Amino acid sequence: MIRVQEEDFDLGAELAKLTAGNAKVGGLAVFVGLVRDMAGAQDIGAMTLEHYPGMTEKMLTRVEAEANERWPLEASLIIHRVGRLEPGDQIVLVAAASAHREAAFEACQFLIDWLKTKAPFWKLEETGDGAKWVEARDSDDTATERWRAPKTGAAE
Amino acid sequence: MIRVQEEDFDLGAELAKLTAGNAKVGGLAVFVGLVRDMAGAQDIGAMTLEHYPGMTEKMLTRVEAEANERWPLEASLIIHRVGRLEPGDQIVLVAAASAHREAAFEACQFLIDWLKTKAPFWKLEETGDGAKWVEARDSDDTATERWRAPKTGAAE
Amino acid sequence: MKLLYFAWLKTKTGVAEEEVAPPPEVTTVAELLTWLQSRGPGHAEALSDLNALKVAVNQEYARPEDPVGPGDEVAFFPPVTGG
Amino acid sequence: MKLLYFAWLKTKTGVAEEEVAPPPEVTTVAELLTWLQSRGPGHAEALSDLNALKVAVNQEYARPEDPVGPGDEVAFFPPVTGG
Repeated sequence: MIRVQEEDFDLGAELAKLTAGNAKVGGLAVFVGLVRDMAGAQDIGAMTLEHYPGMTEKMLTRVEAEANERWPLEASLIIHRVGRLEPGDQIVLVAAASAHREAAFEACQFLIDWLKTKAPFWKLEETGDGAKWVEARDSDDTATERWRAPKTGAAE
Repeated sequence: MIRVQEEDFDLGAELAKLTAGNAKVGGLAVFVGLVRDMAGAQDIGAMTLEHYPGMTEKMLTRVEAEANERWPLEASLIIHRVGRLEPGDQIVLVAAASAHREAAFEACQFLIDWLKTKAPFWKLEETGDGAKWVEARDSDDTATERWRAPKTGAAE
Repeated sequence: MKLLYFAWLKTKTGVAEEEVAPPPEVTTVAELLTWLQSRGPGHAEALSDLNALKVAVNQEYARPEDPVGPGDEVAFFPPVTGG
Repeated sequence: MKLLYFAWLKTKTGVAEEEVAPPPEVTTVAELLTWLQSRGPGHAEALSDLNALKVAVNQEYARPEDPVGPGDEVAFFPPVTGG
């Protein structure tokens, strides 16, 4: 399941729902992204997440389907928040459940790597010098490269 | 922090405590191991986890310290249950929080790979044919091998 | 044709969304970009650095040689930074 | 010397814990294993397959050539299966 929302999410409740009643799940891998109070060298107060409504949901749905094709998942979840967020706030939740931990971990990393480089979200940070758009990290592109397979449409 | 306990743990509460008040955390990677109702080809009803009291705590403490030396972690947590568990029950929680997701993921995988091959826990499964000790998986040893570094004592 | 601008492309062009009717010889993303750069200094500056620019046609990532037509939704944005 | 047995080693030897006083020529893990195998058929069977056996001396993993002495706690168990 994928969700794009302004509201915060209840991490424990979301994860409990994901595996509830499915005893085929042996491993659940989870990543939570949070707003840090340091971006590069400058303290930031808060940030605003902008996105491309429509394209975001379409791409998240597609990458989740791709993860489910690549790995034998019992459940998966992507929640990404938009709007104004403060340091310590949760930004994103990615989770993958499978019979074995290797598939769960790999799918979870695939989803977050992909999301960091392809999903149309942009961070506007409030710094001491005013608002500033965050620049993309090269290391994120590198992280996504390793998942590239000839067959995949979602990774393009 | 490490804990070995019979009681279940509240996943959401444990994770919330782990990052509460620390806005240096940008990423939290989590693995939860659960009792599957299928082990190999046989349905299992439940299992009992035995461990080596004393050695378990000593080794978990050491591997957590090792993870904190290898990666710049803001927080880490290992909870492992012992005693009788039923399908769907949580067995283990491993979590690592860091400024960046790469360190969080790597530390989390290091901890669970290590724990699966070195921490003195043994699973006794209740199958249709009676109780049976689970055999170790070769793939777990392979997973641990990749973390081996000349300097490490914890990996020995 | 509906155009959308996100993040600093919106700031630089001064618009979030606009309806345009490019001449018929504009048939690709690359030609659309060239034509848009002539619409004013904001557009020229925002759309000049092709390395820092991503384009989506009908909500799919597009390359310079990909086709665009009158009914399309075309979005311009910088490399993404979510997650 | 305190000996501990876990998982199926406990089932096969029939003991979880025992105090033993090996002769003074028993100074290594390998020698202790050989001596223990002579203590009865349960011990012989449990301790025969060295590939399936892990040994810890004073709660640290030990190799066959590692020393053991009178005050030590020595544990025998199969490859671990937690997590």
